[in-house]
This record gives sequence, C-alpha cells and structure tokens, in this order.
Amino acid sequence: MSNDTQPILKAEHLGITFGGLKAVSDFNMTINKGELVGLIGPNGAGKTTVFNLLTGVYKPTEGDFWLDGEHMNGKKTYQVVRAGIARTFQNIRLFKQLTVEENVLVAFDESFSYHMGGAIFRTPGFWKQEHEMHEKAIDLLRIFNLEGLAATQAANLPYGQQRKLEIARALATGMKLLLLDEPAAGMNPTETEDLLHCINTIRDRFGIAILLIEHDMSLVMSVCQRIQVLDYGRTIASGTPEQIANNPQVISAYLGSDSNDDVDGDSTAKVEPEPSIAKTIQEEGAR
Amino acid sequence: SGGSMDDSSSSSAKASGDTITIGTVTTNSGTAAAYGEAEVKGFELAVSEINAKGGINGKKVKLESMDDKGDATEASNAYNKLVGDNNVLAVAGPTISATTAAVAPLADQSKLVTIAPAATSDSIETGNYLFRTCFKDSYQGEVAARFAAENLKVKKVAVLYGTGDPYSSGVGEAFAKAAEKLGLEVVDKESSSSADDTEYSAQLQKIQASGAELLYAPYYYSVAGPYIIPQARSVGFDGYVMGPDGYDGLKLTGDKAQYNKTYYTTHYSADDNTNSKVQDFIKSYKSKNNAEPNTFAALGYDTIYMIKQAIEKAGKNATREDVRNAVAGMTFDGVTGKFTMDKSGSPTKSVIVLEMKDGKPVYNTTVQPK
Amino acid sequence: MKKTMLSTTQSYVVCFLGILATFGIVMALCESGLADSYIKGIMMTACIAIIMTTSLNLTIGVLGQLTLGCCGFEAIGAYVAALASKYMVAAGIGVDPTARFLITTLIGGIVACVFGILIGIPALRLHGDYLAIITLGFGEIIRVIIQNLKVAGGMGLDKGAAGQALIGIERTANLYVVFWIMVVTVVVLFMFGRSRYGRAVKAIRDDEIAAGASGLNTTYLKVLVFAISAFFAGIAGGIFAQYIGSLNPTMAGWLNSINYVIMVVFGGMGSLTGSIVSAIGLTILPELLRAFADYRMLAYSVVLVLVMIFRPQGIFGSWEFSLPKLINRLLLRGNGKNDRAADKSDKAVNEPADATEKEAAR
Amino acid sequence: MLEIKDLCVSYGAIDAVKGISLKVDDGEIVSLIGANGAGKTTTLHTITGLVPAKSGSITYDGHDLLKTHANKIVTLGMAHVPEGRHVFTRMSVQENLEMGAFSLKDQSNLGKDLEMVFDYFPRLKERRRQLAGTLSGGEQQMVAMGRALMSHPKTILMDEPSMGLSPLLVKEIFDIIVTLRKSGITVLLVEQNAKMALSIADRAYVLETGKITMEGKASDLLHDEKVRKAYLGA
Amino acid sequence: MDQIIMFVSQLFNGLKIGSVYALVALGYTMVYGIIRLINFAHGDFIMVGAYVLMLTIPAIVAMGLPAWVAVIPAILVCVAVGVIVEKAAYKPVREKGNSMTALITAIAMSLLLENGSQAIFGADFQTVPTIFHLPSIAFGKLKLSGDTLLTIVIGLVIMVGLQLFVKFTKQGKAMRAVSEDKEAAVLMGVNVNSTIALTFAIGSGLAAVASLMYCAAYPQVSPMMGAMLGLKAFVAAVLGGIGSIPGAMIGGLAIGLIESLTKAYIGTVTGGLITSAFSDAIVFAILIIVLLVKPSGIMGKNEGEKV
Ligand SMILES: Nc1ncnc2c1ncn2[C@@H]1O[C@H](COP(=O)(O)OP(=O)(O)OP(=O)(O)O)[C@@H](O)[C@H]1O
Ligand SMILES: Nc1ncnc2c1ncn2[C@@H]1O[C@H](COP(=O)(O)OP(=O)(O)OP(=O)(O)O)[C@@H](O)[C@H]1O
Ligand SMILES: [Mg+2]
Ligand SMILES: [Mg+2]
Repeated sequence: MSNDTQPILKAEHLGITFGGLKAVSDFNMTINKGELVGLIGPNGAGKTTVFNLLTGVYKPTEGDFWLDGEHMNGKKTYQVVRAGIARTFQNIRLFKQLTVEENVLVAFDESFSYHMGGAIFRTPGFWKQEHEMHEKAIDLLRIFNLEGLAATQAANLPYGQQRKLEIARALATGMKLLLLDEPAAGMNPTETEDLLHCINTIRDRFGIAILLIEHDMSLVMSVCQRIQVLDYGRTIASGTPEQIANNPQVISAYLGSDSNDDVDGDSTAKVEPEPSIAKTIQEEGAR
Repeated sequence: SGGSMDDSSSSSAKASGDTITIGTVTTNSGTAAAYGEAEVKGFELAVSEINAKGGINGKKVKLESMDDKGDATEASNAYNKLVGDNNVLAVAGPTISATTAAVAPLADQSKLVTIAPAATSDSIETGNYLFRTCFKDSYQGEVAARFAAENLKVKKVAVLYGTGDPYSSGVGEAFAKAAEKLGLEVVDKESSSSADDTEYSAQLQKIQASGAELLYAPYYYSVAGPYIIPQARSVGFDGYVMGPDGYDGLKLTGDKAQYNKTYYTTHYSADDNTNSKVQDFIKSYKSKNNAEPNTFAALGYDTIYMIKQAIEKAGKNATREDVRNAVAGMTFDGVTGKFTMDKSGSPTKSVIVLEMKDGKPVYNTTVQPK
Repeated sequence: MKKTMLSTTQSYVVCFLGILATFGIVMALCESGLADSYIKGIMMTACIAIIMTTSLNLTIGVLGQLTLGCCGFEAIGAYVAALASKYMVAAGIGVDPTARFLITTLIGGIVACVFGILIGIPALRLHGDYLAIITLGFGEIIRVIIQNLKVAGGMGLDKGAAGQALIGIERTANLYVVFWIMVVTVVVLFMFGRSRYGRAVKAIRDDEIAAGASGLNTTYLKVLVFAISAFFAGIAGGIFAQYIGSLNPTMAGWLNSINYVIMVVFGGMGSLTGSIVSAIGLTILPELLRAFADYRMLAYSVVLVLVMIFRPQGIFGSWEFSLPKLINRLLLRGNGKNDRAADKSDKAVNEPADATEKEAAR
Repeated sequence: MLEIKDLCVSYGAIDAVKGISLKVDDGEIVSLIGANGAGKTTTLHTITGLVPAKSGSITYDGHDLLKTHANKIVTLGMAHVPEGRHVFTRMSVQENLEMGAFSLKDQSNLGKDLEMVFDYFPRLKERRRQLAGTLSGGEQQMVAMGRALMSHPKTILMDEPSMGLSPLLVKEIFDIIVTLRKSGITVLLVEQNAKMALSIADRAYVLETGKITMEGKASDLLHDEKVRKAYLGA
Repeated sequence: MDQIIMFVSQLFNGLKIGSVYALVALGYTMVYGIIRLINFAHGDFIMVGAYVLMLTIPAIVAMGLPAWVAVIPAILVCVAVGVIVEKAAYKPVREKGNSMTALITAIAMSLLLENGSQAIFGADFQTVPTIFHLPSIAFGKLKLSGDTLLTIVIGLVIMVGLQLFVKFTKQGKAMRAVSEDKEAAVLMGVNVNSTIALTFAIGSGLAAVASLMYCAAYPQVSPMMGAMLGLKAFVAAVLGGIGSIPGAMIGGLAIGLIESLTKAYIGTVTGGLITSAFSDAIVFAILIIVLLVKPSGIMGKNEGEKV
C-alpha cells in the first residue's frame, strides 16, 4: 500500500502528436484514492487518446505519468495493467467467442500461479486454483447480475450486459485505477441509471479510483466529484460539477447553452431544442 | 514386434496365376510429373509389345501403377502397397532420386526387386534389391568432362547447376571434379536455387565474362532448351554448351541455330544404325503416342524389358527373390545400349554423345566404359 | 452430484481407457498380420500428420494466426534428428535403437523449438496474411539453407554433399512408440488448451488489444504458442526422418506446409477432434483415390473444393468429441429426464474442472 | 410513404422481429424507441435490404422493398445512417462524402452538395483530407450523416445518431434532423435517447423484444407513465 | 567499363523478370484489395492464359495477324475462368465461411486448375511460338532486349491505368468501398457482387496479359508453371504493400532486381560463402526485413487500428 498522501495517478504535461495533429497536449491530472473523476469534452477532443496514453497503447511524445508513485512511461499495455490501471473501451472489445466467465478468468490470469507443468499434469494446485478463480469470477459477476450467464458466449449477450461484462473484466485485473470510456453510450436512461448504481457499488466495494469519460451529463454530473474538460487536446476547465456546468467556455464548447437542465436532473423540462433549431433555420434561410 | 516398420510379411509372392504383375511407382503429379509421365509411356509401350508377342513365359503382363507426387512419403506408401500385393513380382520406378531414396531401404527389407529407370543419384545404391537402368551422376559427369577435354579440346570450362535438385547438383559436381582431374580449368561455378528456375541471365553473364569455352549445365530438357541455351546465347556466350541425358528431347524455341555447339551425353541415338532396337522403339513409340520419345520413355521401356528378361530367366514359378537374382549381374541389350549390372546395381554402359545441329540431335560419338 | 455422472477423475480414466482401446486395435491389427507394411505405413504417416496438424491447430485455430511455415520446423527437426542419429551410430553411442530414436527425436524437437522462438519473436509482430507470408518466407529460407549445407546431404555429416538427399538414416521409428508420442502430443495440447494458457491464447485470438488491456503479455504468449507448435513439428520431423530413412530439403517447402494447413481448416479450426480426423482422413484420401489413377490429384482437389463450399467451417466446426460426455449421455438416457437439470447445475459449478466440456464455440 | 406490415425477421434460430407493422408518412419524423436488443436495428436493416425478411411486407412509394435489390433502394430516395457509423475508414472524409453520392446519375453538383454538408458539419471541413478511420467517434457520426445527405434522400433512416456524441453535438444533430424535416425529408429515427427523440418526433412506436407494444403521437408517449418509467428514466 | 556494362545488363535482367512479376502482382493486389483473399489460383490463371496462347498463336499467325493478338482469346478465357472460379467457389465460401476457409478454397482451386490442365494437356512441357520479334537496342557493348523494354512499358501503362481507374471512376470507387465495408457500400447503392466479379474479371484479364509477356520471355508452358511464378508475384505484392497498385509494380520490379543482383554478385560479395543458389532465400529475407521495418509493405498504408 502506498502512503495516503500519494495520489493514485499523477500525469504531468502528457502529450501526443499524430502526424502533425496534436491530439493531446499538456495534460495534467491528479487522482486520489477512491476518487471518481470525470473527463469530458467535445468529440475528438482527445479523451480516448488520454486513455490510450495512460494504458500504454500509445507512447506519449511528451510528459510523464505515475501510478501510485511508480513511473509508467514506456511500459507495455500488460505491464501498465499489472501495475494497476485497467480500462474499458469506447467500442466494446470482449473476447467474443469465450464465455462470460472465461472473459473474467482471462483478466484474472496474473492471479494464477500454476505453470505449464501444472496445466499439463493437472496437479492438485491446478484444480485448487481453477476452483478458487471460478468462485472469484462468479462473485465478481454477481455484482453485475451476470452470474447466471457465466456459461454464455460473450457475443450472445445483449449490448447492455456486454458493457457490464467489460467492466467486470477490467475489475478482475485487480486494478487501482479504472478507466471507463463512455460506458453509458447506447443505453437508454433507465439502463444508464442501472449502470450508475453499478459504478457506485464497485467504487465503494473495491475502494478504487475511477476516471470516467462520458457524454451523458446526467451521469457525469451525478457521480463525479471532479470534472476535467478537454477541447482540442487541451484542458479548458476543471473543477466540481457545478463549476463546470457554469463555466462559459465549457458551455460554449461542449454543453450548449441550455445545459443546466441536465444538471438539475429535472427530466420533463430537459430537452427543449426549439430555440436552437429556430436559429439554424434562420441561418439556413439566410444562405 | 509388430510396431516395427522393418518386418517383411510377404516374400511368398510368386508368379502364379496366368498374369504377371509388374508394379510401378512414378511421379505423375506435381512439378516432376512430366518425367514420370514419359516413363509410364515407355512402360506401357513395352507391355503392349510384350503382350502382343505372347507375354512372359506365356503369361500376360499387367502393370499396377502408382503415383507418388514426387513425395517421399507417398512413394513409400505406394511402394508398400505393391509389396503387400502378392501378385507383384517386380517394381519399375521410382522416377526421381528423392523418392528412390525413400524406397531403397524398403526394397531391401521387403526383398522386392526394384529397377529405377532414371534415378541417377550416386548415393541411392544399395547393391541389393535396388537397380537402375540409367547411368549414375558421377559416371555421366566424368564422361562429359572427358569428352570436353579430349574431343572438344577446351581448356576453360564453367559449370551451372541447380542446388535444389539432386540430379543437377550431382552431375554438375561430378563434372567439375572430373574436369579438374583432367587438367581443365573450372573458371566459374554458378548455381541456381532450383533446377526449374526460368531466369539464368545473371549467372550466364558471369560465365560469359569468365572466358569459359564450354558451359556444362546439367538441367532437364525443359529448362536447358527454352531458357539456358537461348539466354546464354543472348548474353553473348558462343562457346560450347554441354549437358547430361536430361537434355534428351530438348525443347527448342526461336532460332534453331542458337542450339548449335550444344552436346549432351545420353543413352541412345535416333541415328544409331548399329542398334535396330532404337529404330523400332522410336517408330512404335511415335505411332502409339504421336510424339517423339525422350530418354525417360526409352529408359522406362528398357526397364520393363529388363524385368521381362529376368523373369524369363527365373522361370515359370519364379519368386521375387528369384527375379532379383536374375537381375543381379545380368547383361541386357536394349534401346539404351548393351550393358551389364555391376555389384552396386548400376549398369556399366557405353555413353552416346549427341550434338545439336540446326535443331536436330545428331550422333557424334560413343564413349565406351573404362 | 448424481451418481450417474462421471466425475472428473472418472472422465480421465474413461479417456485413458479409450486411448488404450485404440492402441489395442492398432496392436491387434499389427500382430495378427492384418495390417501389412502398407497399412502400417499409413498408420505411421497418419500419426505424424496428427502431430503436425494438432500442433499447427494450436497456432491457426486457437491463436488464430495463419502460418505457412510449419514444414520448415518439421524439416529442422527431421534433419537434426537424422544427423544426431547418424552421429550416435558413428560414435557408437546409444545402442538401443528405441532409446536412440527417442533421444534424437527429442533433440530435433528442441532445436525446432529454438528456431520457433527465434523466428516467432520478430514474425509475430505481424498479423494475418502478412504473418502467413513471412512464415512462408522463413520456411523457404530454411529449405534453401538445408539444400546448400554439405552436412545435410548424401550420407550426411562428414560424408555430406550439398544438394543431395540425406540418406541412410537408421529407420528406428516403431509404430507403437510413435503412437504413444502422438497420444502424448494430443494430451499435452488438450491440457494446454484447457488451462489458463488456452484461455489466454483464445482471448488473444478474439481481441489482441483487449487481451493486452486485461493484463496478458500477448507477445510472450504468442511466441510460446509458436514455440510449442514448432517443438511438436520438430518431433514429427524427427519421427519422419527415422521412419522414411531419407530426407530431402523440399520437405521444408511451402507446398508441404499448406498441406497441413488444409488439414487444420478441413477438420475445423480450433477443434482437436477435427484436426485428428482430418489428418487421418487426408492421409488416407489420396490412397483411396488411387482408383482414379491419372485423375487422382484432380479428384483430390475436387473433393477439397466441394467440402469447402458445402462445409466451410470445416468438417467438425469447433465441435469436440468426448468419450466421457458420450457415456454421460448414455447414462442419462438410462436414468430419465430429471438428471438433465442436474447436468446443467453441475456444469455451472464444475465448468472449469470439467475437462471434457465442449470447447467454447468458435 | 413507408409502410411495414407484419414483418418477421430472424437470425437463424433467434427471432429478432416478430410481426411488426408501422407506417411513416411523407414529411414526418417517426421515432422508434425500445431497449437494447429490441429489434430496432434489425427493422432498419430489413428496410434497406441488409437483412432478409422472413415474412411480411415493406412498401415504399409503391415499391415493394423486399423485392428490391439492396443496392437499388438508395436510388428510390431512401438513405440509411447505420448504427455504428460504418464509415469507410481508409477513405478520406471527402471521399466518404463523395461515396454518398454514388447512386446519383448526375455527379456534377458534387461540389455544391459537399459545401452543404460542410455547412451542417464545419468540423468535417477542417478534416476533409483526414482518413475517416482516424476520426473520433463523434466526427465519424457526422461523416455518416453527411454521407447519407449526399444522395439527396427523400427519406432518411437514422440508427442512434446521438450515440457517443457530446451534448452540444446531440443538440446540433437533433436540430439538423428537424431542419431536414423542414426541407421536406422524411425521417425514421431510432434512438436510445428517447426523451429527445420523442420531443422532436411527430409520432413514435415502442418496440419491445421484437413486438410493437405502443404507438401514438410523440407528445402523448412523452407523457405516458409507462414510457416514462421504462425509457425516460423518470 | 565492362563491370558497368555487366551491372547495367544485370539491372535489365532484373527488370525483365521483375516486370512480369509486377503484372502478376497487380492481379493479386486487385483481388486481395477487395475481398482480402490471397487468390492462390491467380498464378494458375496465368498458366491457363499461356495454354490459350500456345493453342491459338499458330492459328492467328496463319491468319496473317501478329502473334500477340492471341492475347485477346487469352483474356477472354482467363476472364471467364476467373469469374467462374469466383462465382462457383469463392462466393459461396465467402458467404458462409471465414477468411481461412476462403484461403483453403483458393489453394484447392489452384490444385484443381493445375491437375485439370494436366489431365487435359498432359504433364509435359510445351513450347510457345515466338511472340514478339523486336530488335534489341544496342548502346555500344550494352544490348537491351526489346521484349524487356516492352514488358516494362506495358506494366507501367497498366499500373497507371488501374490507378486512375480505381481512384477516379465510379466503378473504381465502388471497388474501394466494397473492400472496406460491404454493408455500407450497399447502402451507398453499390452492387457488391457485380463489383467483386468485375474485380476478378480485371485481375484475370491482367493475368492473360501477364501470360503474354511471360511467354514472350520464357516461351514454354506446363501445368505447374503458375505455382512458383504466382508465389513470387504474391511476395512482390506483399513487399510493395498488398492492396496498393503502385506497390505491386514496385514490389515486382524490386523482387526482379533483387533476384538478378544477388545471382550476379552475392558470391563475390560474400567471398563465395553464399552462392547464387541462395537467391530465393535472399528474396524472402529481404521481404521479411521490409515487413518487420514497415509491416504493411513499401507502399502499404499503415492500418493501425484506432482503439
Ligand atoms: N491513431 C490516430 N491517428 C491519427 N489521428 C488520431 C489517432 N487517434 C486519434 N486521433 C485523432 O485525435 C483526436 C482525438 O481523438 P479521441 O478519440 O481521443 O477523441 P475523443 O475525445 O475520445 O472523442 P469522442 O468523444 O468522439 O470519442 C481526433 O481528432 C482523432 O481524429
Ligand atoms: N447478426 C446477428 N446474428 C444473430 N443475432 C442477432 C444479429 N443481429 C442482432 N441479433 C439479435 O437480434 C435481436 C435484435 O437486435 P437489434 O440489433 O435489432 O436490436 P436493437 O433494438 O437495435 O438494439 P440496440 O439498442 O442494442 O442497438 C437481439 O437479440 C440481437 O442479439
Ligand atoms: Mg472517445
Ligand atoms: Mg441497434
């Protein structure tokens, strides 16, 4: 265990360039234990790219980051994961032909200690661990109400359950920091609410830090303690949900003018697109 | 035990019944199919002639033909199948040295006499149940070197051969060694990855630059004819080109004059008037197949006649072993010459040298065995 | 747990008995003389093909990476084993032929495995058709190198002659021994597949990026699979050399490798059963087609095309045959329907333990 | 006018759509809402011929769509913005948009049409030379919509156009949908964001596990207690 | 001086075989580009074309036409064979199987064509009459064959033509769209099946042209002639970046040059340690090195997946 004052994640001046395009620059962030931080920003702002940097998919062209004090630059994906950063993907990436349980077991791989010999000779250790891990996997699936589907092939799950399985799999790596990339995308509000509940449960139960990318403002505003806003790869704001919701720069770049409604959670009055439509139509007419 | 692959179960085979079965294992598919196909044509011609004249010891002859794809495993499976067939008295084949090498130990083990028409590699001799109709690589390379030194009177020679092919590399190496022994200077030694490449200009250019008067290029008719000789001429090489019996049936393309000054060692010559068998063979081959025969066909043809002669000698109730004993040391007079089997199962035979003149092979000389 | 279900241990015993029974049949055939050298030769060839195909299936079917160079490793194993055997004979080491056979074959496998690692590390950075072509290239390079090695031609070692077939290898391969080597291969591959390794490898096949993000060292696992495949290919080569008695560099060529790939796909990718059955089937098929004489290979290719058109997932798809499962089903039929439910709940608990369980569908 | 009658669709043994009937009149925005896996995408795929129907009928402007070759449907004036965008990843943004005009006989207005799309989505103008595969999710959604517009459609089928978009963009996209309707384009809109979909639609259908369980005026459904509970997260 | 002449003529040797490889590689690239299938039978299409040439040239010459006119029946037959193979074998497998089964089908198709033509024409080699009678061009001591120059020119013209076709015509765009996303292509109004058939037709037609140029340089046919040629050309396509039209051209010429130069100089450079017999191995070694440095080939676009 690290000492309590040390942040779980510290990123300093992280940046990456794709053939001239600065997808992310001067990205700074600190996340403490048990914190749930939101990362929002317009499409193409570089949020997913930040995740890719933090998980070793891309090598940063500038800057450094630390997990629990350990310098992580240049580590391979699996090393980063073993060090304690796990993630989900914007486009679901499950092991489609494996069963639900196997998906989780794969992520448990580091916790196994038997080797080739054990596997081939089916030593008692092999059986013991396989059983143990099986129990653990079922326990984990239970959080997401997936335990009954353990033997189902992942590809056959409905979309919402695939999302949950992806989170379960990430949890199985035993991480300190969980990165969730738009977990609520493609879900309706009811399903989103269910997901919100899950996120709260795992944070409380595992005591981990979570960094969340999400466009669903009702979700972001209700679960995040802090929010950082990216635009064109740069941080344009960071602070509490209220601060962000009222930040004019964020409103103009991301939320749109009538975004406050989302924060209130007042559902009936929520969407009133008429004014802006009128504006568009006027512009159309002007052309 | 039964798991051992080295047990022979069926040496009880006899020439019983009213047919005699000769097994054949040849390469009839894959890259070397052309050679096996020609051999089979030779076999079939011989068998039809024999049957027309009343068969062997009054019994009709039947071929039991197996294809080996040019693959050692297939050859050994095919061969084993023949071994298990009690009617099979002798085997003609396999076609290429690679498959013959796989079959050689099986022949000895199952005591089934096997005559390879055209497997020339030196190393496959067993001196037991495996024989061959052709001369072996080293012998042919030697004769060619002698001919180059004594008849063509060249001083500088170059060699080009394909390392991927035992025949090509075997003859090529033998020629180079013999040439050096005879005091010739081997000015360049080039090689190709396989014996069926199409492009040799790079090597030929170097040979041309090396000042060689003669190029020894042991390849098959299908490579020497359309590729090597024209390419050699087009890089400006106008010296002699020599090859082994693989040149027989040389495929000619373009200007026929470019093949002049090409010599090759082989088994028979169409204008050899001293051997009436040659003329008869060529005539009946042509009328049956509507094409010119090549060495493979001639060797195949002789192989069947060798087997016939041996069975006749072994008698009506000959066993496989009797046939083997009849082949060992036999003297045979066929299309590809008159020869005697030596102790190791290879024939000692005279070599005929042919020269290409305006696209036609013309008899040049006969080199007698030492 | 109901008494009618086989426990895990019982399942293993049943499988072992099944293998023993198969061996019994093979032995009966040989000892009674029903199997002549032709049949024995085919059984031997089939055993070699099974080793090649099942181990290649690990790379192609389980890892999902197409390689066209397996015969390069087979050739390495074959040549190394052959030369080792020649050396041992010449030096008078290892008089017992079976011991010599086992030792040299193992050496062949190990050397092939080392090459597998050396080649796998760079090659496995590529995927799909690029990996296929690069492995094909390695196979061809191995072929060319062997054919230019003096020690690997003619009588071998000091009597070598480049470009010649390596001949005169002691033919020490014994069908019974080879049968058990084949069984060990299949069992090892099976156990590997049903362990954390197999799971991890399949995860990489399904999504390599997600596998990395789940903490798997994908490079290591891929090279491991490649090395295991190469090892068994080398073993198959060692057997082949000491069965056939002579070797030719063309055995390393891509056309041969493709033959084994055909076997894997034909049987159904990822299915061990499929690999075994198709290895046997495609060894026997050309022999059966001898009736077509000159049109044999034409008939063979027609059969291939038709099977692919009408059964593109391969003969077995990803289905696995399982003797214990068959027995369970028979037992259940005898015991009425209520056991079905028990079957299900047992499965949920015993899933990872149930080694006989059908592999997850492809 | 698009009319679906008793449509059944299945994937092998799985019945995804079990006898639905619905109608979209010219100039309407009709929204189709429902939980994950309800069969919304399947319905749209069947309309544009990507998935064969088991039974039922689909007519559009007097054409029997089930008998029309999938690639001819776009020439009848029906464009489909598929779920998951399906942009041509190794083509540039501009080439993607030009592909949208593939079905047009007359390619001479390409430049003008492009400008129209760039007006709707200025971000695409910035990125016109970038390969579509390297765009962010939102940018790709814009490409997919722009591409559909390039075929001068009379009817657009949209499958979850707001998925993965920032709130601002979602609003913009919905604005655009309304604008499209104003310019006479009919829209069949599949959405998870039921609240927004219902707020701009004229009529709506609710699809549950392959069956239509409710239909009516969008404003009515928006205030329906059951719908609110199930899809609006109230 | 002689050294330079030698070097230049080696370069031309390389270009000669290289431009044949390039023509064949173009066919591979077209088909691979659209359905991601290594069409192993492509080399055998060349063999089919060559047999047609062998059979028709005498008749065509008898009619008083130049021998190369025989390329027209060759194109017709090859296109027919290509489209039939696609419709009868590849299409059903593509729809029901995966990429691996498609590959095996292609291999089986290749075997079928080889063994089929052996059944029809026999296994033996047959020569093709001379096709071009072009004078060679001499620069002092250096002699360059007219055939070689013609092959290179034809290769370049076809490459440019194809590139323009794919980039700018509607059908070309349809091909690219189909190659990326068949569903989306359908939604754009592209007829996927006819686009694929067209691609096969073009690829097979190219095979016929390639067989003309091949037979002009290497005037002999046999059932197995396509196998090694096809493999080399495929390697060329991959080296250049498979799917890329200029890549196929560059790859083909590069392989030709590598072969020629290694055959000529490797012995000298390595002091006889490695001989010209290693040329095939060296071609593959260079391919491997290129792929390791640039995994998608010389001209290939890096298709790194966006996560
Ligand atoms: N591999 C790559 N090559 C080139 N450009 C890239 C690459 N990956 C990302 N980009 C660019 O970087 C920018 C940021 O992309 P990113 O995926 O991080 O956006 P995002 O914030 O996650 O957007 P969204 O909310 O739409 O998912 C985009 O403009 C994208 O086009
Ligand atoms: N290609 C397919 N093969 C088999 N089943 C499929 C396929 N596509 C969809 N399904 C199944 O059909 C049903 C309906 O799926 P569909 O994609 O139409 O739902 P949807 O309403 O669009 O859901 P979502 O909101 O997740 O997009 C689901 O049960 C799904 O699992
Ligand atoms: Mg993103
Ligand atoms: Mg959907």
